[in-house]
Amino acid sequence: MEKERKPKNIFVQGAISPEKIAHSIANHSSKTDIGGHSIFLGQIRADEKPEGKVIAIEYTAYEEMALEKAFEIREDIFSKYPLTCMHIYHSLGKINVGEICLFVFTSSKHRKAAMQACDELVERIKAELPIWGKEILDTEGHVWKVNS
Amino acid sequence: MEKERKPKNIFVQGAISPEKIAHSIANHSSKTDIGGHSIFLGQIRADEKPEGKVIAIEYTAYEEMALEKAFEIREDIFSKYPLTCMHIYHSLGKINVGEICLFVFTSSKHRKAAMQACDELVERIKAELPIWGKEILDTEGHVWKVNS
Amino acid sequence: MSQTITIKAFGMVAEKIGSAELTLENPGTLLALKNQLATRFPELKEMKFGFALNKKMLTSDSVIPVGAEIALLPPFSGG
Amino acid sequence: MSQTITIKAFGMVAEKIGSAELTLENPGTLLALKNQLATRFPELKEMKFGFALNKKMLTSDSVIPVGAEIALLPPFSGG
Repeated sequence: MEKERKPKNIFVQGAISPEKIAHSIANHSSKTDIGGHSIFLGQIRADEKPEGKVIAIEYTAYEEMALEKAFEIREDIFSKYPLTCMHIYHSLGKINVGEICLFVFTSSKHRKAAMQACDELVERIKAELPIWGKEILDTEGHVWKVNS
Repeated sequence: MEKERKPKNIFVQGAISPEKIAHSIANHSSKTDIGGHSIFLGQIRADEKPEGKVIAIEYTAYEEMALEKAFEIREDIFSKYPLTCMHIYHSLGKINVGEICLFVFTSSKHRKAAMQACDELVERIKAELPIWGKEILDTEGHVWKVNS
Repeated sequence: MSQTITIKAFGMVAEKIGSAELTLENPGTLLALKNQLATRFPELKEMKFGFALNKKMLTSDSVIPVGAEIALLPPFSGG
Repeated sequence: MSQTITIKAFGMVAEKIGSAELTLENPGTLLALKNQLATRFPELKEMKFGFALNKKMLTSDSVIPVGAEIALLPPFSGG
């Protein structure tokens, strides 16, 4: 019988630490049917805007809807690619430039599935999850982030 | 003036630890023009062969040629994609199942370049670097790894 | 049975209307709600945003059920 | 000037010929070297491998320069 998957929390308060990423990787060493892991990390960029320089992004979300949607995306990707594991973490709150705000992690027997699934997950997370980034500027103002 | 790049050592004796990966990620927090990191990790699989079950892979390489070729691949990829950073690490020696033997890490302003470059790097590393994996079996025999 | 609905606003929309949550009499349909919001918050007219009804995106006019939660969602910018 | 060349064998080829490095008189061309190796190590006939001359892959017959390093390379299987 296939294991029933339930919505998991994807939100992390504050930045995602490299230690958390290391810990997550280490957790997979007992899954010896995995041959490849693909990881994407989003890092806060010190963009120059006409209004000032970005020093942090403050993320908010419609959390209940985002978790339902993330679950739907997860199920879609699991049914499309032969994956062993899939993990999504997104920061909420204020994340400073140079810090990690998104961590997407896919694992599979052969590398292609992990890579393609990771790529598709990142696209869908950016396009479909109700999350908003407020770019905090060094001029004390802010602008709302726009995904391209 | 553009910085001249020189061949770098890509070889690591033994498995690549999650801590090394975390350290490598953390090193990029000061590069605030980076918006996305793409990482691929190769992990040793406990494959079932007709001759027995894989318990480790022992990697050897024609190191001087591999480093020259890796440098050439690096230059190609840097000229093709707008990357901020690129790192390649491959294990030599005996790596047990569940351990990491390949770590490819690309970073760029926008995610697409990092992802595509990482994908292409992994393909080229597998196809073009003179590295060989001897799969050690639980029957005390071995078979030579074949890349598909 | 209460005829109120809950409006949740996010991101730039919440900033514009100065509130993240409102309770309104149910205007019956999404179109009626849009008109009501436009009258009450004229600054919304220049903004691009979508609607979710009970956590599902709405792509066309809809009847709003009793006790619904309607969210005003500016373009997503996660990641 | 010495007319010897160095042969380096790797992976399955090194295993078959029982040695990772040999010194030979320079047979002059890659084709001549192939024939010489086939005579000395008949077991190589069933194996698939390529040649590198001074760390560059060879795709056709070539003159072998003095002091060259020729590598016998079975299919790569890194990663």
